Amino acid sequence: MREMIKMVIVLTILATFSGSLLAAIHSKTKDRITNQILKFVKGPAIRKIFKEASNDPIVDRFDIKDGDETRSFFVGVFEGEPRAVAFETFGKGGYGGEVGLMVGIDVKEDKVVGVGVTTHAETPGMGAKAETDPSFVAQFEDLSLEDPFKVTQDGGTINALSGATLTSRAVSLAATEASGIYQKLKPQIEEKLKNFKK
Amino acid sequence: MIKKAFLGLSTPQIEYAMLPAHLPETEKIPAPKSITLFHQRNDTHSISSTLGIGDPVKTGEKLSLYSDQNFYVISPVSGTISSLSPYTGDFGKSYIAITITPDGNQVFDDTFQQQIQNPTMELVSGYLAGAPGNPPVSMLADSDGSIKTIVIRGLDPDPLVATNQYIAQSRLKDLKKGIRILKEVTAVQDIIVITAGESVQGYGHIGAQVKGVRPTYPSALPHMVMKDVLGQVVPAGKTCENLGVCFFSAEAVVSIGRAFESGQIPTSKILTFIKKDGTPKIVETSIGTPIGNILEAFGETVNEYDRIILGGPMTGSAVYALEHPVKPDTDSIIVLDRDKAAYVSDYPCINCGECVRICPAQMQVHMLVRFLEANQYEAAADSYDLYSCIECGLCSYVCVSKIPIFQYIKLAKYELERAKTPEAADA
Amino acid sequence: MAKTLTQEFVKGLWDEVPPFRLVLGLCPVLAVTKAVENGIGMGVATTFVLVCSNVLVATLRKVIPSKVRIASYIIIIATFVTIAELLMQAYTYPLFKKLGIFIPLIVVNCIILGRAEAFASKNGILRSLLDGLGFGIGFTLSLMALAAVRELLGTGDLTFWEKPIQIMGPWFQPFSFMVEAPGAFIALGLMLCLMNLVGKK
Amino acid sequence: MLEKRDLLEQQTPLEQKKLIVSHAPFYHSGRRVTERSYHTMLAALPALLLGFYHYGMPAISVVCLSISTAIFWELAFNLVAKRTITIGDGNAALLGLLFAMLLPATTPWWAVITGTFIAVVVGKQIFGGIGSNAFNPVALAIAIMMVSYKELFDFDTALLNYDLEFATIYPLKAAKYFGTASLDSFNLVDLFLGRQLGGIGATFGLGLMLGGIYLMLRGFIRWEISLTFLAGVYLAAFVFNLFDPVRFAGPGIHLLTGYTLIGAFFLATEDSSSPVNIIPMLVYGAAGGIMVVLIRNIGAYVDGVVLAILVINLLSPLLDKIRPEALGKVM
Repeated sequence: MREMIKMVIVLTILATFSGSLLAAIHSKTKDRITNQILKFVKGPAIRKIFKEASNDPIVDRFDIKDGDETRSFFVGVFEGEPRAVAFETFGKGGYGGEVGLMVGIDVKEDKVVGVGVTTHAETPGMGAKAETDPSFVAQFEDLSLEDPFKVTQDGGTINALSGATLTSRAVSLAATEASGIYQKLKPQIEEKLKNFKK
Repeated sequence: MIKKAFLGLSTPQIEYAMLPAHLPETEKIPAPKSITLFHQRNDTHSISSTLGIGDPVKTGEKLSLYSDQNFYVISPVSGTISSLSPYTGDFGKSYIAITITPDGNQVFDDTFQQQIQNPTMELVSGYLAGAPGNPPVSMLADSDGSIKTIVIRGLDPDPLVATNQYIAQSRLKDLKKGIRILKEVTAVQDIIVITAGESVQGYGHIGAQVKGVRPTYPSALPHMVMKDVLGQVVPAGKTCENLGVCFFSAEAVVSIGRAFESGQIPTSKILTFIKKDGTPKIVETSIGTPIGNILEAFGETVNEYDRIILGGPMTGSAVYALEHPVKPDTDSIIVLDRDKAAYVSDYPCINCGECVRICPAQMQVHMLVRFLEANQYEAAADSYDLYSCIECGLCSYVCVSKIPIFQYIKLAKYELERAKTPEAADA
Repeated sequence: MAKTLTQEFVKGLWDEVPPFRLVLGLCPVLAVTKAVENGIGMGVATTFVLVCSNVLVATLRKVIPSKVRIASYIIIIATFVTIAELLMQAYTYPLFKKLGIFIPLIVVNCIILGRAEAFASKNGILRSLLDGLGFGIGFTLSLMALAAVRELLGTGDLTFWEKPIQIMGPWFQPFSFMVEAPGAFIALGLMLCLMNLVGKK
Repeated sequence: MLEKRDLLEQQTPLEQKKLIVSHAPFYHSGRRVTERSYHTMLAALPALLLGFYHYGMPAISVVCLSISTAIFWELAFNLVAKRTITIGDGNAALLGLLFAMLLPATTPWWAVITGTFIAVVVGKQIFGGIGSNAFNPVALAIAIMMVSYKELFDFDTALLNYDLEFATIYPLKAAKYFGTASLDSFNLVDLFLGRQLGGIGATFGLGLMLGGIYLMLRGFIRWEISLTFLAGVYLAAFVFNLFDPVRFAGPGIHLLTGYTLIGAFFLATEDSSSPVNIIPMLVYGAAGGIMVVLIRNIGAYVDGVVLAILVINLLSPLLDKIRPEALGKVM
């Protein structure tokens, strides 16, 4: 019985110690990690989408509360005015789980500026091509938000990557979701953009 | 050496030696200066004092070293015992070699003759176990009637050897008598004579069925005869005797027949002698004659590293000295030039599968040999059917890596047997 | 146990160097050695976890009841692995991204649990520290060596901190098989063979 | 050998002749590994000669370099590993020859040397030498080289500078990327007579077939493997062709182009990596043939023969579990 109690106590103390240590380190590094992710994951995707932007979209960002979630929007300034935003959505049903997609939307014309895959766990050489093959994401460019984002197999216009229909479908889903979120939050986004002008 | 045919699609056919329709006379070898007999040895028993160096022996006398054991040899000559020495044969069997110097007279021992009027199993097993052809009479005597069939081999199991074929064709009268005696003493009625396929005819009423087998090796090996003629498959690890079948060579039956015909235990052995150039000779000589004498009679010279093979080319064994005597079961002597002999090598198995395709027991020899090379005898027996082997030697014959597969198999069986004995003793 | 402190440190560098002599911890060895940089990153992370867990296990060795020792070790190791992961995410994000899943997998690396169980739970803090450090450095050097071979043959370059340094001349035809997964096995096999040749007594 | 015997003879008195005690059987079929190697090389000769005729000096130098370096690697490994020197069995030379036969004539020297190193050392010796290799060493070497240096095996560019009397397009590549319509310029007889681009010794269908038939008749390779391999290719290609004649070439094209024939007769039949029982051999060959067409038609590679052979090599030990029951087996 004594041994039993000792075991429980030791394990509890260890676990508590471990938990608090981790919590401390997590809170210390949280901001840095967010920055790092912005810099290395979302950054390249956003820059690819806003190639011709005159500002740094990563610095110029604002948050909007969407229900329980807080979404970051990155602003792209074109020809002197902030006319596009980019934000990340996730499409379910990829071969290796969710596929993260950065979607840039032209606020004036309600059309897609461009998309870029951020996070994924797809098979290298097959689904992972969604991130590396520019011709795949280029298909989304200039598509109107009215259009359905669907692969050709599902009756849409996006040609799926060969051998990676699941990944392509997940990317399309993410784009569709982005379109939904955009339409829902459009008033707030416009509000924020207006403020941004100042 | 029999080469593989140029076209390799068919498996190599090793044909049995076939005697011409007109049988040649045997060539007789004169009596040698000394005779050596191998008496089975048993370390746990003391040698009886009845037999010693310098003792006189008569032709046909039964010599027995142990008073309480049923081992004996029959002296083929009259003379005196000149030496008794231990001798170790293949696979650790030990013997006492009894050497007799003949005195030139033929004084017959008549103990056997007095009893031939009523042949019994005791009489046969008590006097004829060492007769030419080595009749397995002690096995018959010990079997308690479980032997239901006797198969007489009128065809030698090994290629090149024609001894029993010769005897079966030339000594029909004695064969018939022998079969009659066998039936009388054992009460076995089912007796089958095996001959090569086309020579089934010509045996007339010899009191037994005559069956032919294909005249290619290994169809005259006991296991193949069991399968092809009797339609019985010997389970792995069992012997033909376990199934109630006893194998006799034709010579053994003829010896029994002749012994009861003439009243004298036959002591002259017929064997096939293959000269270095490959010429076969049918030779008749006394049991115990040194091999050297036979070679001398044919003017054969032996060089360093030549081989003298007792038994056939596929299953026989080589001896190291020309003094080795002719034993009752020495059906052939082959003189093999060192350049013609098959040397083995330590080259690894290349998995060509020749052995698997030629194996009459359908064993996975290529896997088996890998286990045997690593001394994994138990595993070889468990997973790769070591005990299914019928010991024909064809795997070694075809092996392109010249691996001594046949020897590995025999060694493995011997080692497993040896490992089993202490276990049994412990239990 | 008559080993000096120096010997405790040195044994992990050559005599018992984990992947080559003990053939332990092969999962990261095979997976991350595509570039020298990855090898170093993985090695340093493992060393960090190994040293910390060894020291902590040695400190607590008298407190931990033997029945729950493995569970305790796992808690300790997992804590340090998570710390390593967080730190790498915060300070060396590109490297973290390349090593990916293999950083959390350090938890199941048998070298660490092996040292905790076989050494740290029976020895003092200083010895355990040196032991962990020795093994960690040995492991890092092995990863570097293997990664160097693979990267050099596979691409002709050696990568340090995101900067590929061209080693082979322009005549070199990169043998890209070596940076593929089967190449890892062959390279490891050849290295093991070499180690056996060199270290034969 | 002779001197040693003479010496012994002098030392032993003549009366005590030493006889050799060896064990049965005292006969041997006379077939040796060496014979297998050299006859296989002989059978490869017709196809090789046409390659020499088409591609001239560069082809000859590739073959010579390949054979000599293969022997060199084997010797070097034997010496380093302190094993018996095994170059005498001809297997290294055979590997070198077969490897060269699959290469385009313009292969650079370093690629040949690297390839023979992979074939002999990685493919064969580190597994324990002849008979222990799980994969066909030549197929392994070609596969690894193909993964590493894709451009070397692009026959169109490799053989660009040749002025040959036939169309200098690699038929399989044309079929894969431009559809079967691009194959109209080929007729099967031309392909069969080697009037196509490809490896030095891999294009001459007639020569390879003659060599293969010779080897089968002599019993050096097994007809079960070769014929089912070809049958597998034919049937699978036929089925594909039936469904989409525009995308997938017909069975004749698949049989006579690429490495199909050399694969069927010289690679898939390699002793140590192929099964030995009859049914496994049939399955092994057929699986290989079907795999070839699958890789060619829907896989990422232009020619799948070496990869297909590596896959069936893996199957081989499993297939050999299908075996006849041993005589008198006690269950």
